[in-house]
Amino acid sequence: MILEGKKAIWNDYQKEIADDKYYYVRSCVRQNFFPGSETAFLKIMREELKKDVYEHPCHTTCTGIGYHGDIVPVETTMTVVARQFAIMTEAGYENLLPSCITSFGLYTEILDTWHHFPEVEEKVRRQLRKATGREFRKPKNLAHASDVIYKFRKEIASKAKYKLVNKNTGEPLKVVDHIGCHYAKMFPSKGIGGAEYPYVLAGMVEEWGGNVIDYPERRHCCGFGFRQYLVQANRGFSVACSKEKFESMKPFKPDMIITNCPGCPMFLDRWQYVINEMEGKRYGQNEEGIPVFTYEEVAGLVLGYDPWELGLQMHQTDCEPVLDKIGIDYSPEDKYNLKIIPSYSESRSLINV
Amino acid sequence: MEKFGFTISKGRQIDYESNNRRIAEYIFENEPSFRLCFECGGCSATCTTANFTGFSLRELNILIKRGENDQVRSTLKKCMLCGKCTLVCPRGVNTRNIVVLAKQAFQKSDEYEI
Amino acid sequence: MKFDPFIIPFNIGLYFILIYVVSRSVIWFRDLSRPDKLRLQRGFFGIAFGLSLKEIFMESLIHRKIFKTNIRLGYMHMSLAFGWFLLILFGTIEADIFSAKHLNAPYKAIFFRFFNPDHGRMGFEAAYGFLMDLILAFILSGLLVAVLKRFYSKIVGMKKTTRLKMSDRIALTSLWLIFPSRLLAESFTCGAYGTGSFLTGSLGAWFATFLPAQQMAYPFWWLYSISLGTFFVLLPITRYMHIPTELFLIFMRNSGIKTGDKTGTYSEVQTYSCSSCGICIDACQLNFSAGITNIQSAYLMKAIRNNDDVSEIADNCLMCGRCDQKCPVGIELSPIRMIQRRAGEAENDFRNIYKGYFRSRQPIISEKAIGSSNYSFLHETDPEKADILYFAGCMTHLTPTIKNSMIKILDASGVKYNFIDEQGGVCCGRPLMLAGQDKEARELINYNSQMIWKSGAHTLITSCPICYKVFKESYYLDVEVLHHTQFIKMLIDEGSVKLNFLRNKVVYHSPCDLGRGSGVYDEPKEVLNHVSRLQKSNFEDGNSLCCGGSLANMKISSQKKKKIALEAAIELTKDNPDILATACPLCKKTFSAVTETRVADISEIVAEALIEKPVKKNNISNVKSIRELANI
Amino acid sequence: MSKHVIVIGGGVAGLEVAGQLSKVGIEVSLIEKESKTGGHLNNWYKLFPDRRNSSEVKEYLNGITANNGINLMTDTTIEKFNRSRSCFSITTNGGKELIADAIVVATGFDLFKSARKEEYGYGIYDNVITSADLEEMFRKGEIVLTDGSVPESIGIIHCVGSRDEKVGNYYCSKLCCVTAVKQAIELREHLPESKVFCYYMDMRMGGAFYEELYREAQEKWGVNFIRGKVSEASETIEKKLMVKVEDTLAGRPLKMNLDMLVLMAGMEMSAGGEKVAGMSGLKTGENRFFAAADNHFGSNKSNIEGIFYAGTCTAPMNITETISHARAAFTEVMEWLRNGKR
Repeated sequence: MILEGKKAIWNDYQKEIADDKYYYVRSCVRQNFFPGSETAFLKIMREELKKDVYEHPCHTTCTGIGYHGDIVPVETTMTVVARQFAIMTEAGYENLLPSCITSFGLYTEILDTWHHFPEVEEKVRRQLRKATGREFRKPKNLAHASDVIYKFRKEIASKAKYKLVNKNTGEPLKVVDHIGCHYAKMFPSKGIGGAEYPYVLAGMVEEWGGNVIDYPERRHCCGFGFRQYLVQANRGFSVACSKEKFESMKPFKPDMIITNCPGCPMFLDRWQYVINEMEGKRYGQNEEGIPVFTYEEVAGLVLGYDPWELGLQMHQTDCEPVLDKIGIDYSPEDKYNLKIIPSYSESRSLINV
Repeated sequence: MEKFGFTISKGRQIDYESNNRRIAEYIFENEPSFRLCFECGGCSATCTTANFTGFSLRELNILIKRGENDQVRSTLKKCMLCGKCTLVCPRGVNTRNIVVLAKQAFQKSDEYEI
Repeated sequence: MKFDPFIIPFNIGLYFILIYVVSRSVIWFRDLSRPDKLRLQRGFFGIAFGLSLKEIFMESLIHRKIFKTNIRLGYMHMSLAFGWFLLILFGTIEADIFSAKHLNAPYKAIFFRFFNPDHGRMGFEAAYGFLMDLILAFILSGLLVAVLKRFYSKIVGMKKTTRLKMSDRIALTSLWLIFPSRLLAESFTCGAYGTGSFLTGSLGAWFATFLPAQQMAYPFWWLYSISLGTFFVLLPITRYMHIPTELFLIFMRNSGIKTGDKTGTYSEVQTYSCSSCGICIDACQLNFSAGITNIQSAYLMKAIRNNDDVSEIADNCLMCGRCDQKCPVGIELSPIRMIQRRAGEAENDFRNIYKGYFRSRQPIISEKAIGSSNYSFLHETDPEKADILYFAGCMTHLTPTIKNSMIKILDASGVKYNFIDEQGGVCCGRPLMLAGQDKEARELINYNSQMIWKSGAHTLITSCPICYKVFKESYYLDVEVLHHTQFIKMLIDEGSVKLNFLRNKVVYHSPCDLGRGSGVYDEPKEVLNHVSRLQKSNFEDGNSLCCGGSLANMKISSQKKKKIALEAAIELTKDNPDILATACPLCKKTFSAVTETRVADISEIVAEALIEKPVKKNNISNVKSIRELANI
Repeated sequence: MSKHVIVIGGGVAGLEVAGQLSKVGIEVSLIEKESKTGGHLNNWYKLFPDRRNSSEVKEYLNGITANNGINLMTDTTIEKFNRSRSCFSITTNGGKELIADAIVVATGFDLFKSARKEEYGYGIYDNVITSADLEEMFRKGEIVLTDGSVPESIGIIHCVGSRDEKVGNYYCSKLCCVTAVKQAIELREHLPESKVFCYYMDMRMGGAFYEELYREAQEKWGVNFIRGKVSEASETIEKKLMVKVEDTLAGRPLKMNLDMLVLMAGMEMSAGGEKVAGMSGLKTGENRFFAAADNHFGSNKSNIEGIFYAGTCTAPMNITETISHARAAFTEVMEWLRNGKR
């Protein structure tokens, strides 16, 4: 590996990320999959970084799942998206910050379509007006939530209580970064580091003391792919995709996986259990599985948040091996017995209408 | 083993390193013209068996070379060795001998001779 | 003097070989199939016995066939075989007449001079001595040729001489030593006693002038005896085993036994009857055109005798049959090769303690258990009823001119026929057979047989000699099988077709499977004579060349095939014919690629010569169209 | 009265046309941006299809350009271009102004910058090299991996930067196939223990003796050919390069690990040529090469009278074609000087 070569490419793929005043839109599925992640994100943004992050209760799905599942036609999708923009405009925000990779990809795609076909944009404006009487401005800045964490990775590092280092050996943890397909594969120029050698998560890991490992099937999809997973008969294909990735990363002996997509951590996590049940195959050191995290969880961990407050008990592949390696102080008996209710001051009034 | 209503799909990918290419090597050794095939498909076009079945000598050629032997083993015996393919081949590949050698090689590999 | 220790080696050898031959004969006889045993018994009391005696005399002793091929080689074989025979015969008579009693032990005859040194001074005795010297001189002259041949093979007109293994070398040395040592032993003895005739006497007398003849003789008698003994003991494991075995071969052949398709006594007897004379090597086109010099029949026979893996040798052969034609012993070389092909490889690598003396029997390949069908994808067809079927064959479909010419001729003749593989047929099975895959071939044969049987035809015409041979030999059909040249000949004889004389100069190349393979030599030539000026080539009938395109050889490279084709084409077109005519689509395709001369199948030439007459429309096609109409 | 012709570019085409012109007494100025002439020929070790040494061609070109008083200007680029009536004036980077009766553009080609195909990892992974890098290794006589060991398996990817709309090159560079075959043979010659794999979309072996070379590569050298475009390369834990490709003939995706990957970089309009086009108003085609006045009978003529093209500045060509094209340019220039010029 020639690091200089990668750095040269990373230099080519930089993007503008707004500093403050974000209009945050949640993901449809993440709150079910790993509910602690978005909460942690807001806490980090608001409490650690003191940023203005705004949410609106009237925000709906972007229809991305329906769109990629060939159920929702593109014009409908565009009108729904136009409505999200209108709500943002009404709230007085310009920097759109989706939590979901597919939403991010879809917004990017729609903005690009409108850029090339202004008449489509006009048509969508007319439709939105007709349907809701709303008007919108296009976002001034569009960034994925992981882009923002990437942007403030140094600030987070400066406040960090832990590093991604094995406290027993002093070695950096070996971290596999997995990027959601819709982050940069459709529009490489919109992703930090491009599509071939993405840097968004690698940058965080490096900054927080870990070591990113690069393995042959790095680019391979986790297998979520909406249509593949939604139909039970196709799930064999979905799990085969994850398996291909595990087989490929196996010789590198990764300590953990970090992801930035709603579906990927879900599938990389749950499929390890399924593969074990169906084929008796286990991955990770001592065959105890490779823990899979979202980037918010990792950020929360290095900042010293309680693992159970971060929702790590929701992982099917146990996270304790990594916690032990880092040396995080946690009480095993509290795992499924949450005594303290998350104490984030603003989180109780998450929806700030 | 647990059942979830589906099974983990087998990969279709040819894994070049872990495939068994001894059959191909045996043929290369005994019939060097095996290398000369450039997959034009003339053999399959004239083939009597190919007119009746999905048998394709061209395809067998490439599968053997890649070590994808299972499929070859089951279709190889359909060949009638009539030799029309040999007459048609633009590269002078000794096609009949390849079929015969492939059969031999399978037998030998069953007997752990190669 | 009745006995001397020096005869012991000879005696051991002699009794060994006698016992060996008897026991071997018993084993061979026991292994014969029941019908063959009966044949042999019938032959023994029938005319076969007389025929065999005559043939043994003509071939095993005089070597008439080798004489025909090559006079010098013939003389060499004759002088050694016939001379030795005479020496033994007259030696025994000599011992019988001149000894005190009759019925002597064999050594008395062989070493007569030693035990009767004073014999032969005058009269009848001297005349008889002269005869014996003459025979010895005769043998020695042949031996001289043999020695020269070994070191310089051109002396007998041979291009190649067979390569020897160690036991062969020892046996050969002992064979070479027998007669010179006898000459020297007798000469010294005669020199000491002043006896002997023109050869032994004069040589002995000359030796005696400067050598102590009496003392010198004894070691040479020893040498003579040891040479004989060694030769006899080694005989069964060397190529000289052909000397006794050939007698069996001749007798078995005359009794009507055939090689068959499995190993057995007869194929083994034939294998042992090969004297490695090398005539097959000279006849082989792979040798003289393609430079492949290790697969000829002599080497095959030797490899089988040595229990070597013969598959490489067996498979690398065009099966043109030229060696079968030329073999002076009349060994059925191609059938034996086919047996080896069927056997595959690595069958005879286990050896018993007798090693070469009692060869472990090559296991007879039993028919593979009927497994699943390889060709189950072939659907049964329902051919049109017809009296005459035309089966073009796979290869003919790649030479459409032949196919079209045949259709033209068939239409012109007005016969009612059905072109059964018009839309492409199923292979006849011979290519599989040639690859030794009989079971698979049988499946195709059954498929085609059913189709032919269902058509109700009485005649089957094919354009491909490969198909023709297998239809004739391996199909159990109740139809007359004709090659198209035979059929055309029939049409001409009947006057069913009228032909112009084309005035072309034509040379005929006889396809292997049609000519040597099936014995159809004359009809093609008669047809050609009828329509053109047929030239003679140096390679007619049994001696015709192979085009090199044969399906039988799967090991040969395309370049070498081409080389064989090129040299054959050059030979055949020496007299600048207008057309190189053949009767096989494969020969046509092979030759076309290498010669500027037009290559044409006989059917094409005949089709050109056809005098068009208002064609009676083929009935069959009418029927077809009506049927088709009915279906609509 | 002596005429003056400026030849821009001192590669094969430029040298040939300059040599031909100077032979008949025309005054020639040859402008070359590098410090020595020869162009890409300097980087190549042996030439297809007969694998003669490239220096032999260079010797020939040096031979025809020597002793005829050619005004050779190396390390020179063009900064200004003017046209007045039927004369051309060119100002070089040294500030020198040249007046000419005709100009021959022989700016040649640049090799595709392989790093643009990020997925192949040129400049990212060790042991991913280009065809030009490999020639350099051949010249040194040492084919080794970055860790100094000898590669055992080598992949050659055809069509890198050719026939690829992703990099904006629709055209076929036409010589990479035969270069790949030539280099595959040379690799097997240098490293008899190695295995060489060519990943191709089509084998375009149209030139004289190319097909024979292809056959030799199969027959004598046992080069393996896999029909499919490599989608991506990755590094395995053993520092091998894993390539993924669809084996289109088997109809299946295929992966394999290699020690070294050679990218057959295609040919592109040279940067120098683009600069000349920008200054002069010479037209370029969709493929960005100079557009000839007519594809069939005016391949040396440009849209400006008195300016002619020679060689690969108009399209990918091999050396034989380049020299022929340069000779044709010479004929066009002579015709122009005698009859065309007003």
